[in-house]
Amino acid sequence: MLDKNGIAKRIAKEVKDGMYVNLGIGIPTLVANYVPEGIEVILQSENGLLGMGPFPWEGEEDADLINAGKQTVTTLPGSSIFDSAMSFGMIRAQKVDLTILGAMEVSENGDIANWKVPGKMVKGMGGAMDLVASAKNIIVAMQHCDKAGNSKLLPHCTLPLTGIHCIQKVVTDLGVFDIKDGAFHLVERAADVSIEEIQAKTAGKLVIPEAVGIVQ
Amino acid sequence: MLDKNGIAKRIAKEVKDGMYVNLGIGIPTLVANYVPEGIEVILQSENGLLGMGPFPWEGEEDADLINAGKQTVTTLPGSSIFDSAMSFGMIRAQKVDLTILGAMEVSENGDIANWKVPGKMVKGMGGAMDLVASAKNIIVAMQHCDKAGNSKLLPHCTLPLTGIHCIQKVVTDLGVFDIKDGAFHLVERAADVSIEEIQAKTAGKLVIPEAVGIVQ
Amino acid sequence: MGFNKVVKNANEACQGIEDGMTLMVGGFGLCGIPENCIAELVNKKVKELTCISNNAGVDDFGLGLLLQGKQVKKMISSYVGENAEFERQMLSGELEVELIPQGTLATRCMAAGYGMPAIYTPAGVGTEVAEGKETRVFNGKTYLMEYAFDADFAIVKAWKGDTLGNLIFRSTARNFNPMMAMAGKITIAEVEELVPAGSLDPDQIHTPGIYVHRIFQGAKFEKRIEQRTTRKRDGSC
Amino acid sequence: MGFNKVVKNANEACQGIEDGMTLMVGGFGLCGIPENCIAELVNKKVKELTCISNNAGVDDFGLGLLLQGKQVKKMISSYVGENAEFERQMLSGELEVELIPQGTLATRCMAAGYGMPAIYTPAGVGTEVAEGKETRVFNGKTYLMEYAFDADFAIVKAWKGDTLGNLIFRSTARNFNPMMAMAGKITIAEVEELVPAGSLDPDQIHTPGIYVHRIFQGAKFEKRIEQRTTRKRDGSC
Repeated sequence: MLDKNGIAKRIAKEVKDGMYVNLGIGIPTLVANYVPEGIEVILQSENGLLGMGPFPWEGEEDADLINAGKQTVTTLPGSSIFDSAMSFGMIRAQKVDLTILGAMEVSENGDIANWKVPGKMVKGMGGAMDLVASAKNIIVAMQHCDKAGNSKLLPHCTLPLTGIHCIQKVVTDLGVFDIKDGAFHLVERAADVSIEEIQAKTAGKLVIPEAVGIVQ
Repeated sequence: MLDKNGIAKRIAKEVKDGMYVNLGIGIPTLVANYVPEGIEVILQSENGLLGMGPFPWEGEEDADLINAGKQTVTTLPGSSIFDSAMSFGMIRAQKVDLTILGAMEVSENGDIANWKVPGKMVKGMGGAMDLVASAKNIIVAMQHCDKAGNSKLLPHCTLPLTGIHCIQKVVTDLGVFDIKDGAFHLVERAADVSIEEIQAKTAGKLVIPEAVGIVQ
Repeated sequence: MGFNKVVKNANEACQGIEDGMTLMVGGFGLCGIPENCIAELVNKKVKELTCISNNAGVDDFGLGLLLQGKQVKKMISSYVGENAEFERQMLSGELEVELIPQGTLATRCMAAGYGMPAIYTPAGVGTEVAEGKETRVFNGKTYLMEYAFDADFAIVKAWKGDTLGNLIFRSTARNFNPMMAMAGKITIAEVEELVPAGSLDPDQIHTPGIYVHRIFQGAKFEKRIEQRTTRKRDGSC
Repeated sequence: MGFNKVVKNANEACQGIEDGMTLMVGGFGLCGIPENCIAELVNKKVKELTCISNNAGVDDFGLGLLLQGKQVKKMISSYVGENAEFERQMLSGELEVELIPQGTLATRCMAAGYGMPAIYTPAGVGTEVAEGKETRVFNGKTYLMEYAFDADFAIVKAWKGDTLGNLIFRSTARNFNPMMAMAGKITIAEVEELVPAGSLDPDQIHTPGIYVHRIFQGAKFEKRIEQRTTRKRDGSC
């Protein structure tokens, strides 16, 4: 089974040189730590920053410079700042090459639910609905099952949707799945996870190809 | 009869302190010369300049700094520069208080034609259609009749329209006219022009109130 | 005479803000919020406000202060976490909350400032956000039609501003402020530094003064940090 | 490796521009036009172009040079005066011309850059511009629906640019350039000064590099003035 860093590390392999990337909160944020040597990416933060740098050194925090998670960050040489309308404009116009975000549920047709649980305090969708509706390339990072052991890869999402027909790839603690033709296609499994376990824990339609790689 | 400067001078009286004003090419441009002492206005040029200043001193022309008539101009303290989308955004959102422009024809219901003469080379409407469709307060500056002596204040425009139901006031060489309730209302006449002459030269519906002022 | 936009302080700036009005309030989280005007609205005890703002502050800062005073009837936001009083009022039904996608919020502000009555966005298609909204397909993709906002006042915070209302924002404190500045029927700008007209480079002005009706230098800016994240000097994260 | 946006010159920048393509070309009159790329398009003899540009240059400069070479099939502009060859081709039917309001042109570029498939504007309502177009009433006012442009290449001119494609424009040479920069499938920027990434203040960048695919420092900028108007030193106009 992959831990959070394992999931992030695997997703980092999907990041190509020269990509503009938007990282959601949680596991997606960790992806930045695993981008391979020689691969340059520029991070977009939807509150209006292109070229997001690392957290500031202690004592150098700037209240005016935060990311979409409201964390203090830094700029890098070549960064640019813009307003929220332009920020979501560039997202809608698909100038951002890759979006990585977490989810509560993903369905076999690429729907995603990640913002609202009925009966619980709803905090809001933030920029997630804009991102999933617009991005051309979206990878979901999440645990395969919820805390009760229920599959989060479903025939249909049961929670209120964030977006429809938009997710191309899911990386979980159990493996890597492409979503196409109305099914989850197993691409790689975690080294210590059997195909049977994945089958048992995937409620949505699952396609197992002849050759399944091992997540490295 | 008012000459071009007389028309401009009369229109300048409509300019109120603190107004943002867009001036078209021709007579409207002259209005800036007659804004009374103590009245401050800021000129908007729709190519992306707020706070347009006078022409530059000889030898100080800057190819990068022009107005919508493509003339070299200057900025003033407090000027701002913006792109064409924002420029027409502020026009559409009616942030510009007053628009003054020329016309070939104006109709009694406030339609205006000023961009195209069938059979002649058509240069284009430039920003005129945006301005007349959006401005909340438009004054037309023009000659009362064309070179053949035909009235340009008409029941209906005969030339292709620039905008409909948009003109509130017309100042010509003969007088000042408010457009309302489907008619030209004579407000003031030039000192040496009789009401009869105005009646004879106005093809559109003309309302003559009991008291008609003299253009000062 | 002329372009008299400079007001003394937040009190003068907020003249005319009345019970029941709709206010746009700039900022993202606690970053770039008009602290001085918010404090004034608390003092003013103006009530039944509809606030269009990306977030709702925290319990003891930002728009959270208005919530404490029960001055807000409705929040239109994209994300409202980090606020216990907000949660209480929302769950009890005292506070109406309309959650909309962040890009939709930004673009509906921009639409108002640009005189566009409505815009199309794919955000929310197929979700509960789309309920009751008109959809339309362009080039095979479905979009929602979303209306421009209509706000009585927009209250924004800039870094520098001049006496003609020209504004420059600093870093990501820009966020929603420029669009809201364009969108208010009356726009109030509080700035960290108010300078004479002519002090700012015309090419570098983010918000032209034509959009700003009142401007003042804020008495004090706390600029609270919501999530202080740092790298330690030893190199670890 | 990485963000390799810098190209050697206009020739390299214009690789891939082919007969029949649609190009957006920045500038207002002769102000802020991409002179070096226009010269390259003349050299390249690429034909049957559709050009979206506010103006069409003059006979011997700007887009007029492409017209001289009969390289343009269609112009989409708001104003095309000051050009005898243009007039000849238009009247003879060799050149197709679509005249649209200037604000509509700007906003259709912006719509493309902002991923909005269509926008509403009142410009042209009730005129021949409205023919065949969908109208819609919002709050009692009639608007036309206008579609976002779709351009194979956008060619813009900026003052300064960095190696990551960030652009800063100078004075009113900004005009249509930022919206077109956002709107091209491939965007080419020629700049007066190309600087290393990190040389420009992030707060002062007009066009973020994400929109720009190729950038180079122009070999030479003539920056011709179309209407040289001055005040004489003696004080008269």
